Amino acid sequence: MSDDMVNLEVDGRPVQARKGQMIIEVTDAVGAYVPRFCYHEKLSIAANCRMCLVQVEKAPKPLPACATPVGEGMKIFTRSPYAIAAQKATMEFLLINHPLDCPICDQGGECELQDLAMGYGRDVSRYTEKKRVVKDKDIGPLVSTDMTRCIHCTRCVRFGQEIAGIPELGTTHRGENMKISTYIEKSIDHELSANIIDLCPVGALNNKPYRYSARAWEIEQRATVAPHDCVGSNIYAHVLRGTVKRIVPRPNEAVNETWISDRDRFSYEAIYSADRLTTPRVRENGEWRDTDWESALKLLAEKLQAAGKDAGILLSPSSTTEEAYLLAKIAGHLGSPNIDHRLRRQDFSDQDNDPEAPLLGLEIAALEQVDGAFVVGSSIRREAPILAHRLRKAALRGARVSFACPEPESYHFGVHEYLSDAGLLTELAGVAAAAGCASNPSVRDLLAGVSATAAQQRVAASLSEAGSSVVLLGAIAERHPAAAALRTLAAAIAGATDSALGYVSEGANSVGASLAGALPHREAGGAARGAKGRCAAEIATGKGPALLLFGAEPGPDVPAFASEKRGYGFVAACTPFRSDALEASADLLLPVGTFAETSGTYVNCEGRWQSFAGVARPVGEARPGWKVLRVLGNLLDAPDFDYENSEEVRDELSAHLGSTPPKGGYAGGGKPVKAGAGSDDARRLDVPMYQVDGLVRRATALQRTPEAIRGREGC
Amino acid sequence: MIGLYHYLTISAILFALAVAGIFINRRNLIVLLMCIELVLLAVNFNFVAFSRYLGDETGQAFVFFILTVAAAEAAIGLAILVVLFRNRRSINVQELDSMKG
Amino acid sequence: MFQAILFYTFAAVLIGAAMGVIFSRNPVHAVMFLVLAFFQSSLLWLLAEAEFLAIVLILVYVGAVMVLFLFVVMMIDINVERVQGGLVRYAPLGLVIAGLMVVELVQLIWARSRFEVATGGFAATPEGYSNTEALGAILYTEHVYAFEIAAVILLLAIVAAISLTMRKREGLKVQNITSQVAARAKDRVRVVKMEAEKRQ
Amino acid sequence: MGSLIPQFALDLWNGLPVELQTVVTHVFKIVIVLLPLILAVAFSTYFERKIIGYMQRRIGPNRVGPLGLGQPFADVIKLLIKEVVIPTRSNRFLFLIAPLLSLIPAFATWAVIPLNDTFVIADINAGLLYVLALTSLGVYGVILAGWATNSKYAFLGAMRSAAQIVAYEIAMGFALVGVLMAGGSLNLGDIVRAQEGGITSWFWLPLLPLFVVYFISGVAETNRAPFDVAEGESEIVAGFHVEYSGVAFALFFLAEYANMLLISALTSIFFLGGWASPFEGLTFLGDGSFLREPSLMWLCLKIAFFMFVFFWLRATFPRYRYDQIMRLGWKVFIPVTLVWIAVEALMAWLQVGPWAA
Amino acid sequence: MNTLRAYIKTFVLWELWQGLSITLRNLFRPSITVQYPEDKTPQSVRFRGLHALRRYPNGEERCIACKLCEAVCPALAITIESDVAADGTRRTTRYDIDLFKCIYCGFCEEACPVDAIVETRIHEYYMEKPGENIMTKDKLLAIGDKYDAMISADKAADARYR
Repeated sequence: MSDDMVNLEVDGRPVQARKGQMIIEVTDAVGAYVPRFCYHEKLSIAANCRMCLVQVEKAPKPLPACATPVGEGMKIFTRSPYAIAAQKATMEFLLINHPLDCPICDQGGECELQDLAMGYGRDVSRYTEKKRVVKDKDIGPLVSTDMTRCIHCTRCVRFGQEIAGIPELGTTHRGENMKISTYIEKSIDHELSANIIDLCPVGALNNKPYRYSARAWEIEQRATVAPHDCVGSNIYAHVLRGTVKRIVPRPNEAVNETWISDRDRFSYEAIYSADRLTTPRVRENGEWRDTDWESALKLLAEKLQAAGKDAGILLSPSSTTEEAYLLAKIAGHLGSPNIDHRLRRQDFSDQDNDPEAPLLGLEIAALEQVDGAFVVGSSIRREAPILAHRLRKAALRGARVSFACPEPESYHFGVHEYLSDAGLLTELAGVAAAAGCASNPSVRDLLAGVSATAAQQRVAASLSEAGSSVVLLGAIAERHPAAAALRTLAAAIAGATDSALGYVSEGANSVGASLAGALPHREAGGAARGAKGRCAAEIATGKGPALLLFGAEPGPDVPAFASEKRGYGFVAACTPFRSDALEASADLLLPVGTFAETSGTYVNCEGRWQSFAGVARPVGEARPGWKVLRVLGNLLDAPDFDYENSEEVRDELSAHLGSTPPKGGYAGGGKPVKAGAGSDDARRLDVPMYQVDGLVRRATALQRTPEAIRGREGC
Repeated sequence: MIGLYHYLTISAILFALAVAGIFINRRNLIVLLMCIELVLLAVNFNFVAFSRYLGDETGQAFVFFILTVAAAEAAIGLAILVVLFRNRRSINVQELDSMKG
Repeated sequence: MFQAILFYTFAAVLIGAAMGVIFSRNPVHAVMFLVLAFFQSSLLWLLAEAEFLAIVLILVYVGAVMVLFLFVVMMIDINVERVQGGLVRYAPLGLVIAGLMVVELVQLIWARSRFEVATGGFAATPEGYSNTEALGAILYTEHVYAFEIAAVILLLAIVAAISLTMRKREGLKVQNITSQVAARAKDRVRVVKMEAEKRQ
Repeated sequence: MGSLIPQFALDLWNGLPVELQTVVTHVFKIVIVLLPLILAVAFSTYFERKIIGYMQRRIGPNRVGPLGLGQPFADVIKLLIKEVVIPTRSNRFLFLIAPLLSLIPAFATWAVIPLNDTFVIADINAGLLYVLALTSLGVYGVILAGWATNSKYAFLGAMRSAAQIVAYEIAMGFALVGVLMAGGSLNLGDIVRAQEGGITSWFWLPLLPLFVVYFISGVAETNRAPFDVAEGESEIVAGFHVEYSGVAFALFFLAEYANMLLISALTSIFFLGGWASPFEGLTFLGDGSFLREPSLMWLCLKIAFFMFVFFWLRATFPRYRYDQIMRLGWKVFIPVTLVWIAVEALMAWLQVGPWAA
Repeated sequence: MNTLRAYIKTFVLWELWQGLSITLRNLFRPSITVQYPEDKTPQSVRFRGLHALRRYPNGEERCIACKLCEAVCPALAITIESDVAADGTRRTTRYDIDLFKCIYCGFCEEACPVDAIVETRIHEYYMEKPGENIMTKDKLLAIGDKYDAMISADKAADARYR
């Protein structure tokens, strides 16, 4: 027994605890529940609700369990008449101004105040004076407010200060006049801000799109995975009679802790958008008409069969691993290597040096433990808000986090250096020079005549001095016309400073798609293809007999493929949504399920395989993508296509991959790489946060946020 | 005038049909039993006809006894059939070739 | 004339029914044809003024024996196709033999009738003659032993049939109704006096 | 009488061949018996509902016509215009013939039942045997209906019912042996005549056990409560006639009530002196009193009494369990009748009771 | 002696006669039938018959779509969908009661915080076509409007016992 342990008693049971722990942590650990409102594990201690009062022997008054450190020999009574009387008294005060409008409150049924009032509330109120009424605030399209219900636990305020880093909400006035509000009339704007909905223990802050549409008790909670960024946040879909009503986070300390981004939370609205494709549609003589699955798939199979090795397949990086694998298998059966998921990439010159999968290089949870980080070409707050949160935690710990990015972005922590004055390539070359990479043969040409500025030297120093450090390449770096040179430089910096090299990849499943072999130059498992196919940009701009778009929309998702540039005889699209661009360019539309309607697997940026089942009833005649592809495979007479469920597809792929984890990092070396031409026009390279995929683009509430409006105006 | 010969003819036809039935339905034990009942009926016809022809009731007394014995025979025959079916799941005469029960 | 019409009608139906018995694929139909045949026979015997036997034929055969047949046919689950499979195969042989027998017997009968004088009907019964009474008279006098033996044979048949088909089933629980009816509450329920437990 | 019929009609009648005359008179007699019989069946359904209703302190049918007297006709019309549903895979011919097979014996038996001293359709010597033979035919309707329906419930009901009918027929037969020993004849008219001499000389007294056994067996034979396991609705829905509807069902219904009337009539004839008056020996009623005269009225009253008992039993007793029904039939009634036949033989030998010549 | 008595009782069918005498006695007692459409037995104000949705006197729907009735319904007969109304209040967009599923337990009435759903005393109703067993919101509101006086009177009569 070490010195920093103390002995104490909880309800007569002897317990050991670390010094400095609060009573409530100890009681939680032994399973003695103490009621609480303001206390939250992830937030600082405020002790302002006073609900957690417990009796401590020899203490003259009941003590708040959340704010009282344990002491040697302490005797704590959580259920003694004394403690209960204190808790009941607190509850009576809390309920004085609470409106008791549970029947119309969305929190009803999952409300902490309601639950505790069942145990600690009085039957009849003794309060006869006037109740306080607080005017509601309009704090944006995501969070609805009923501030009269607020009990001033300040969880939301602390979330803004401590987690989001931007104090959006605060308290004004004192005593009975105390109010929670934005200081000036404005929307809350942070990419994680909707987490205050989950934090609010009463119905003061609620989910606005979900407002009044379902009750907690009639909802089924089904686990799934968010489809918008490479983190793969764990979420629960709350489903009522087969339709998704809302999304809440599924706590997973290794991935998303208890937070999810607003994008993951509200994108479900798109599932029921008016743009949803409900039946297979075919264009005949320029006219669109509905058709049935059988004839649609037959037509597609016919066209693909005829195209053979000239068929092209483009899939969204947010497709599930199973879909990617089946598409790769179909491509293999057709003999066509023309399959790609890297839709927005421009520079494919050193794609052979691509890693097996664009991994993060370290675990997501380890990101908050680094001492130095250099994020290259990524507006990471928008690309992967959860990763940004991890970096913020690292920075708050003292890590030096630097950025090199053409897109100006404000960070909610102390940024070590922000390199954006010169072009991305120049800045990176400077850092590389400062890190002492001049002797590295692969970057020798790039560093010729480059001298580091002071800022660049500080960045290099922050990496080389750090105990553990990471260089992260973001989406802008990947989309950059000189991506190959950028990556070579980053790899050189990482090598010279003993840092990990990682990718913040596009979409939810770039890693899975790469592993599944949805690449023109590699098969599933990483083996090089005998005949190299055309890469995404070439497919999009090229000509051929047939093209299959899977989950990707021409225009926003495949910028290079627009209707007027169309060089394909037949274009089919498996997509959940219709769009004008699709209808202009495609000949056949097949409705596939969104992430909520299909089962599948996402492999996130740390290589974690997260499988999920379909949570909602498919809209219209939409069918899960893997099923559509399975039937397509059968129609093409492809061998071994008799899958009963998506697990069989996944297991086949994982058996194919073997047990060794895929390698990330950089596979090149030695060979010098030329810098490609092109500028880092941030406007062109950056994809606004709420434009990344078809779901987000159609999520109405998200599209009304200031961020989305800014993004649209920026475009 | 309907008389002895008419009845004898009926009896003959009935008898022949019954015998034919035994040949035709040589697989189904139940129908075999029914054919035997038909044979007995034909015999009874003869007895009744001759009894009436001769004005002697002894013939009818014989019919009475034949009826009695035939009923007994049917009862026991059916009982055996039921036991047989219970043991062998079949009443096909051609399958009943084992001496062991 | 009237009698002749009835006779030929009944005879035709009788022969048709007999054909039905031997050609039916469904054993239940065969049984029903046999019932019809017995009915027609009974009617023919009535025509011949053998009233008692006619009614007894119905009573014994139609009312009892054929019901037994019907029971057995319905209760045992016969595979009709398999059992009746040989019908077509054996039909020609059976019919040839039957035809031969009919021709021979009828020839015999009509050949005899050609030479016999008495081709007319049956002897008329005297006034006040009761077929039942007459039959009873000889049964209980001349044939009383045979009658008793017939009774014993019937008894034997009952005993035999029951003992053949009786099936001892294991674990069958049988009620004793007499004891159930005779049961009274005071025989079955015993009120036990117990000390009340002390309060802890 | 003769003067009421015009001469030319009599001439026409006498001009007909004898055979035709016989046929016409018989048809006329049959109609005379059958029409009231069918009417009685219709109204016995009405009285059954009324009586059971009153016994359960209800009213019974009272909506159609005055006192609900139109109810039977409403029922008949309803049944007539309903569709006869023939189940698929049933044996169509047997399915349709089965109701007739159960109805015909019930009506045909009336041929030998004497309604008074002179009126009987067919006065045959072996009347009792005829009754036995025809009542034993009723089982065909039941068993074929159950089998032809091709339904397990119907088949189970038919099997139960057939086994029950056969079992109770034996007890009935033995009871009738006692009756013919006492009556000394197989002719029903003679049996009634043998009971002349007032209520005490009817056979119910010396043959009391046989009387009870006969009537209860009759209840069982007609599948009436409490012996109605054949249609035990709690177990096998409605027994052998589950799938019957409309007219086909009406025929079964008709057959059941005709059988009840038949059993009542037979019990009256065998044990209660048929058309004989119960007050025959009572001189104080006056000489010419119709109460002392034997007449059709007495038979009808007796039949009505037994019909009432049928309804009374139905209102009183819960349904027998099937194995207990069989036990009652085979193990109680048959021994009782056998014993009483022996006792009767003893009485005949000792010249007591009806044999006290 | 007892055995003998039991035997005698068995043979004279004593218990059967007892039963028969009961039914025979009742044959002569007056019947207690109520001639239904003309005469009706008195009805409690708490009688639970056909459902109705009520309004406030100013015509506003009482129902606030709290879905407590749906939750409490033991027969799962109630289906509610709700949304934000034009005036920002919580309202039902669908309120269906399946009368075939409903067991008329009255729990919905008890659960309702605003006395919106009530069971009226109407029990003489019928359906002619499939689907008519589903009482939609419009039908329920119409019943509530039509029988508002009766419902209010019943509520008032029952109020002092609640």
